[in-house]
Amino acid sequence: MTAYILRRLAFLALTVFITSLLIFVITQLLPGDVCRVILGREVGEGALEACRADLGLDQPAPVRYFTWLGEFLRGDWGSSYSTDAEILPLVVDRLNNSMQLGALTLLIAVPISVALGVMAALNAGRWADNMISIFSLAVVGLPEFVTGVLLIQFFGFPSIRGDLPFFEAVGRLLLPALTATFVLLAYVARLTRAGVLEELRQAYVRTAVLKGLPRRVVIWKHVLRNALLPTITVVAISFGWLISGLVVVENVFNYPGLGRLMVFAITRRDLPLLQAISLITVLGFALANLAADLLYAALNPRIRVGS
Amino acid sequence: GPAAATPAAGETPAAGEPASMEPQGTLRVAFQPLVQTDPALISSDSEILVANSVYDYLVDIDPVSNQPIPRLATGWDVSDDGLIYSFTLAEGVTFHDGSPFSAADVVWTFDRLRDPAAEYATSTLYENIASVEATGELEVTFTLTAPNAFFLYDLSDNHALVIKDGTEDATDFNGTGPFTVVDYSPEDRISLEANPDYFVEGQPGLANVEIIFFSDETAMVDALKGGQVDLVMRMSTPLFESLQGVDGIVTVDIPTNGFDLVRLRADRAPGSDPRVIQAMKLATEREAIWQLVQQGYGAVGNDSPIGPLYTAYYDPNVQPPARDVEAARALLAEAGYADGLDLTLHVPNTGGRPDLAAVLQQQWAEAGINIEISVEPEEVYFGENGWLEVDLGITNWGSRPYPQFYLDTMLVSGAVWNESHWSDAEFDALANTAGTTLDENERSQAYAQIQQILVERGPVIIAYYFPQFAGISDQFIGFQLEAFAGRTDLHTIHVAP
Amino acid sequence: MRGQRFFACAARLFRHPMHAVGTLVFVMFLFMAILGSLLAPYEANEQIVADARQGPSFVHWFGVDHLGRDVFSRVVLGTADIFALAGTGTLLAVAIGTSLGLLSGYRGGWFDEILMRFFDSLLAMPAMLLALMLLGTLGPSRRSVFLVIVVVYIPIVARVVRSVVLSVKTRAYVEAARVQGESPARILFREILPAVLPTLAVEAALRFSYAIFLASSLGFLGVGVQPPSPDWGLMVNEARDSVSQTPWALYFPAGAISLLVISVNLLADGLKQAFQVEIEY
Amino acid sequence: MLSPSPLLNIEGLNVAYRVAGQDLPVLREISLEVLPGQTVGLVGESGSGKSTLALTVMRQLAANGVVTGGRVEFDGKGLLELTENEMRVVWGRELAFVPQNPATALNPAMRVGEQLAEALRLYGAGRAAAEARSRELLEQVRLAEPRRVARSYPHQLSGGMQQRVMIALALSGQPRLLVLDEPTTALDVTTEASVLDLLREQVGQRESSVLYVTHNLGVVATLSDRVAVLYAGELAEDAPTEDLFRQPLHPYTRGLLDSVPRLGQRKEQRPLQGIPGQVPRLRDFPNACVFAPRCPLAIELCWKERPLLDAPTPERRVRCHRWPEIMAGEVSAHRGEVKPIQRAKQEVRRVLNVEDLKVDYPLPSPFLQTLVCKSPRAVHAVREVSVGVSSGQTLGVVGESGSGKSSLARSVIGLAERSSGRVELLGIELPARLSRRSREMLSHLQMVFQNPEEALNPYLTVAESLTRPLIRLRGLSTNEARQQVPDLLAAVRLPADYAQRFPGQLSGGEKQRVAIARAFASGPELLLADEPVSALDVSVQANILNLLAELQVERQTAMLLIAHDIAVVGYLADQIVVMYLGEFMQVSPAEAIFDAPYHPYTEALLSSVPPPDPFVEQKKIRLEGELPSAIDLPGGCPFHTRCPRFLGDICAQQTPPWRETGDGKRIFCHIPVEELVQAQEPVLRFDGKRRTQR
Ligand SMILES: Nc1ncnc2c1ncn2[C@@H]1O[C@H](COP(=O)(O)OP(=O)(O)OP(=O)(O)O)[C@@H](O)[C@H]1O
Ligand SMILES: Nc1ncnc2c1ncn2[C@@H]1O[C@H](COP(=O)(O)OP(=O)(O)OP(=O)(O)O)[C@@H](O)[C@H]1O
Ligand SMILES: [Mg+2]
Ligand SMILES: [Mg+2]
Repeated sequence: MTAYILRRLAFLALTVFITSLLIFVITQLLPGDVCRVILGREVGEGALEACRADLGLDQPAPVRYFTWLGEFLRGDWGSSYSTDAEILPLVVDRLNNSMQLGALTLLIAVPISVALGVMAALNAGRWADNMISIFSLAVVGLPEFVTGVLLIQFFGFPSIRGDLPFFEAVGRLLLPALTATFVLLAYVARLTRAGVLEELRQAYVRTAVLKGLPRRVVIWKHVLRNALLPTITVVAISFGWLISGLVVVENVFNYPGLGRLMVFAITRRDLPLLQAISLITVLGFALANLAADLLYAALNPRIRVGS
Repeated sequence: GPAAATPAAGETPAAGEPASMEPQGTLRVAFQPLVQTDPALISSDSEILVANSVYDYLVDIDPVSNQPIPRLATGWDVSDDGLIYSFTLAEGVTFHDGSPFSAADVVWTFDRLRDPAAEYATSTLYENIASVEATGELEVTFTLTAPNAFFLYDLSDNHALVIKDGTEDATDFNGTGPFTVVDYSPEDRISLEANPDYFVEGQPGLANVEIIFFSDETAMVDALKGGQVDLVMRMSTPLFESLQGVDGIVTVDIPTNGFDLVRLRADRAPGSDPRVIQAMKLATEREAIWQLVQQGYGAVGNDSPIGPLYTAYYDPNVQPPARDVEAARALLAEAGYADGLDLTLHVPNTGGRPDLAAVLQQQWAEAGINIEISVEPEEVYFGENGWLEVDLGITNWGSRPYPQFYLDTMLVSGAVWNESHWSDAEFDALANTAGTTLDENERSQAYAQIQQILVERGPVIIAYYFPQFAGISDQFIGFQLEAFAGRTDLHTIHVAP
Repeated sequence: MRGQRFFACAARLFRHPMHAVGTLVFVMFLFMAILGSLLAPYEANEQIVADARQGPSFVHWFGVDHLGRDVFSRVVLGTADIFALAGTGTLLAVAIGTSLGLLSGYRGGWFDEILMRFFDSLLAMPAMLLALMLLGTLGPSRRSVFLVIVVVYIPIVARVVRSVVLSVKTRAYVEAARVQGESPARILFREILPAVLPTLAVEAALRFSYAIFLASSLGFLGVGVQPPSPDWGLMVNEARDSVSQTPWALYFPAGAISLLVISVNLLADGLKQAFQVEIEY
Repeated sequence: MLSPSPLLNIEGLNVAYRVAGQDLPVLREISLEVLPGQTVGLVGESGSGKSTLALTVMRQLAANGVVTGGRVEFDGKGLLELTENEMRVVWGRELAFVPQNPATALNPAMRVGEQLAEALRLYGAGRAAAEARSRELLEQVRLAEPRRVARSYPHQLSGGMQQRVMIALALSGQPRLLVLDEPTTALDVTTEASVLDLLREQVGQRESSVLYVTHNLGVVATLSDRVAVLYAGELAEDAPTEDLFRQPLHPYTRGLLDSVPRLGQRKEQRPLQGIPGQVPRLRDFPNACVFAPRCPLAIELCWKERPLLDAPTPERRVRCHRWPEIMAGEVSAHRGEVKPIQRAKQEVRRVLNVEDLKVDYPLPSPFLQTLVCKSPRAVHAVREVSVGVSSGQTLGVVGESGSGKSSLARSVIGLAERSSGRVELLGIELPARLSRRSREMLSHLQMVFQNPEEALNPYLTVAESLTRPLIRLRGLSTNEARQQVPDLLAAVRLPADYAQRFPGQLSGGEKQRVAIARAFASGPELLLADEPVSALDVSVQANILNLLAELQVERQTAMLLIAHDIAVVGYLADQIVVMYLGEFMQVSPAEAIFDAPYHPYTEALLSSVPPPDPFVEQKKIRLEGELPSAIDLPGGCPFHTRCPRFLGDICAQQTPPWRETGDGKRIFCHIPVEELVQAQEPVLRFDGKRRTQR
């Protein structure tokens, strides 16, 4: 198990390293003159030159990459080109907001979708399954921007004030979270259903039934216990969906999260901000996956105890 | 001074007595995020709205009478030759950091703004100033090199906010204005608080202002409808229409001289051939555009920045030619584009501009002008100087109290924002006359000729003058929408009794 | 013989009523994409000034938007757009991804190792993040969105194909081909590829539905396809401003997105089932 | 006759599967009894409906299965009428089930002990009692270290151990009837033997009844009191074991018995006689004898009328029109004399020469390391073996799963890369890598694979598959190649119109024939056949074996035949090597393999195979423990960890010598030949009495 964790960690480090390179390469290709953005539309050439030297944009790319990575790792994320604000606290704050929204979304989406998936699988082919299938299908076709726009139509625009007490904060997050929930819901429910069906087909289920165990015990103790494992993976994969979905949701609801900050950074050609957001997102995504992997391993005796 | 023209007068939608003299209540305003915070660099409505709340101008322009009125300057004297202006400054004014305000701050501010080396937009505007001197603790004297009929209006330029003496980097919001900045969070919001030491009695009326940033007008209006913000200014016509009859919201619309300028670069192909812009003008059906994009709000345009609101200068007889697709085609063919002309039209994503682009694309296509539309966030369109570079673009120009501004910054040869890179000697001469003469008749005549020239050979198409829209919660009174939305004073707003 | 198989497989698509409906709706959209200009009574950007903001009627089935454009025509013509963008984007991604997956799975070794590490890293970025960064780089345009779809989906397709190749390449008939001295190209394309195709068809359908999502989301965010093209996501975004005046301009394109995505999902489900039988056969 | 009332009584049972709205009959009018304490074997080819029957009895028919008629009575009550709740008391306590694959039948996420205790608690034991009892049960099924096993998860146990756990589980409720569906099919012969021992012992002790499903006639002969033979969903014959083997009354039973090679049966003495044709598909049941299309004794009546289930004696039942004649000895289902297959006498030339061949599979290393260096750890599949084959000769290789048989063949043909050693074909060294081999080398070496389902590209027609080697290796044009297809098909006894078929339209046996035709198409000097018949039904298996032998002799091709079934190798090969953990234990002429002296491993192997004949007496030698890991190999003699004749340190530390025996064998063992001769008696003895084990 320790070896497994170490291997996963090394793997994660490598992936994130290559990804950081990719992020750097892509952002370096961004067209447009950063200094022009910083200084606005009304300054002259001389000021621009000085600004470029100031930002180290005249250095060769590899030097810039390693400087950037080194500073990033040391927690020195610099300040945003376009607003001059310190990036670290800004990103941390927005990350915090996004994580609140994401957490609430998962909190709604995962239990419901897993329950729906399990229910559908246990009633495969019967009306409950059909209803759930139709529901999740209908929901599959609703991109966040459609759901969001419709929800705003019906329920009005949610409060967007910061620093509210907990329950109010949850209330304010409810509509955006619901928007992000829908697609996730369908996706997780469908995969869970497939996973449980797969487990139900396994021979050990018949073994349990043939012991004479009540159906309830067979389902809870045997089937769900095993079906939980692939579900963990499904939920982990859905993080990616969630992150993508949140970008749209935060923009629809004007929610101060990382996704909106990201679109902001792109439209402003704000490289350091963009790089920081991308890297932190990748890191978060990777850590979430790692957590899921480890949870999977911890619950799966095949990995936990080896042979 | 010159008899001021009388353009857009704002309206006072919700009148009434303030609930109390103490500032109270929070106004939440939805607006685009800021790009610049240094008063010398600001340009967008939201930037100016913030600056106008945090700093003070020396002179303000009254939205109703359109006449210069005191702000930091309590009064002024103009010499007979129109070259020397001396101002008396308000007493007991302090900056937010507690330091007292004096004439030195005014000198510093205007010396900075007119410094040619800094290459600010105001550098050219204030070229005409020979010197700015503190002639007393609270007295400033401006000396001009030539008479300027609109000098007081120039002093009220959007950038001319007074900063503290010695400030190099003016991004720290240290003004004398009615509000102080509590918190600025670049893509989220800026929180303002009433300045308890503000020198005008009874102002500001609000204890707090939150300007919440939205990149998206629809979301702003949704938020207003949902009661999540209290004030939205500047929106597209359909959005404004959608606010009609919503409970608890007062809508305000005023005609303005603001316009969406369709302009073609004149210094290189294809625009270097004047027949091309002429063909475009012939291919354009202004009335239809106005109906579709503005739904009848505002006014139809006539390709000149001197709109009908400048009643003293506007010449209703000067009209662009009626739409004639065949003639347009013929002109294009003469210019060498018999097989059609392909161009990219750059458009900021706000207001009715994307719609204008869509309609133009359709109208022009019939004449063989094929445009591809690139809709860009406003901050991108202006952010990288793209708007000064591209061949074909649509730029929104806000409303100004006097027309000379447009000519001097947009159309005379070498003007800072001469985005069409147009140069016409006759036009330049007329513009100069209009700007410097102290004879009101001469000025009117010059403006009439200018309108004629622009219709005949100007590099721009102005299809309409847009209205200014706002929606505000009925919980507030004292809101007076300005034609240039960013210049709206937040400090006159109060909570309704 | 082969034709027969095709029909047998197609027949299986229609066995389940939901799959049949999905397939039919998809085919309908496909027809709309191909014959769009014949079906649409107006051009996409034709402005009928007099009819602007009219609701659905016999003349304008889906109503008219605030600029006087016929919504039905725009939705119909937008089909071709979405197919051209998401469809061909997916196809290209599938083609490239398949080639890389085939090669990587069959060759193994360092080529496989490096490619997979690279793809892992690409996949470590959520699709939207990668899309936004690329769009930031390339600037918003139809071509960029196309490229984004291709780049985002290549690694996913390659991984799926690779995993199938890994299981197929040890099958006896592939080994038989090897000991018969068949060239790697023939082995890849004649022996292995056909076995990958069923999985690929399902995967392509799924990818297509995600691509529709992605493209319209980007259109909505304003960083994708540019107005006034009748891109559905863009139409939803534009119609949002005037939803109180012309709600039909929002609901119809939104409905079209949903319907197409749902039908493609159903098609994918159907294909999965149809091919599973085929595979087990 | 006073027979006790049956514990299980199946009467006129009809079962169908509903596929695409259509009912496909699987079981038709099955009647069968199991008396208390009796073991009934249920045999039949794949697809004959054995599992369906077993599952119907267990009330575990697949969701699309429907009972369309008949009754199943257990102890007098109608099982099919019980509700699921009522069944819950029957399951485990009255009726227990052991499925084929123990690896999937145990819950992977639960400790084995808990899975047992859970059942025991259900049957009334307290928590502590259940734990104690589960350990007791594990001990009873002969699991060493029951405590450790109880704490293990299923994946930590070997297949044999898992199956023992399953048996313990089945026994835990003291059921009166055990239904076992091929419980040993997935196991190695040596493991199978000890599991069968265990079953016999436990069932004997408890006097439970058993319904034992298998396709292996040897197992039935060893274990059961009665045998029921199923064919295409019908009961063909049902008789006491001795009677059935002595005189089968149904031509199908006869065919089955003649299809299985006995230990020691050789192609040139007594060739096998498969059954032609194939089991009919579920849809097309005519109103006739289902076996008629394949029956050598079919007469007109058989095509017109479905025979009834008759009872020739009170003890026997048979469904055949012609049983009276068969019983009377007037006709026989023996096929007209099959001509013995000649073996190529003269040793013409050495085709293959393998010297010190070694095959290692590097273990997958943590990521990226493969880029930097080869992993130090590896599976040692084949360890420096040397052997040769001459033209027209067959070299047989036997050994348990994982012994390296396939690796040997695959490294010769180039599908696996050897790590060291030489492989020479006709005196020319073959490069290790397939891509380095010339076209000529490739054409001389061809292979027949184990699984016919995977042997042919499902997307190519038979003709396309067959022309490829001609085009690639013999350089023919497409047209020329096409003209050869009918000949190739004829050589494997397939009609020419099969050329246009796709593999999906062929039966397993037919696919394997096409695969053989393809392998012979390039005119190879050496044919490698890796388990060519192990995935096929016995009736088909015999035909394929004969086909291989005939083609080989006809074309003087050398053959390397790999099989885990020692009888199959014994039947076909001229020389046999016995492999264990990648090394040869014994090399011997085929005729001598069944005679002592043997290598102790060969001896154990022979004594583990259940002979398909209840009258053969077999010595009982069982291997203890598990097959060692091929990664960390034991030192000294690789077999020393499990050897019943283990001598001591010398075996554990020193590599044994090769010893020559008098009858042409070579044995890799520390025990001198003379001692072996003294200690060993023949494993198998035929004495006409029902088998006992010594
Ligand atoms: N759920 C099912 N639906 C349809 N057909 C089935 C189903 N299960 C089995 N069959 C078919 O029914 C026939 C009998 O199957 P069954 O598993 O009982 O045979 P078997 O004698 O046990 O064979 P084997 O030796 O391969 O286990 C086969 O043709 C099989 O393909
Ligand atoms: N490609 C491979 N990579 C790693 N290990 C392998 C590979 N192929 C076989 N092995 C291992 O090599 C050893 C010998 O395997 P091989 O397949 O040669 O045995 P076998 O005698 O043919 O067994 P079986 O009867 O099961 O076919 C086994 O331990 C097996 O797990
Ligand atoms: Mg079976
Ligand atoms: Mg093998």
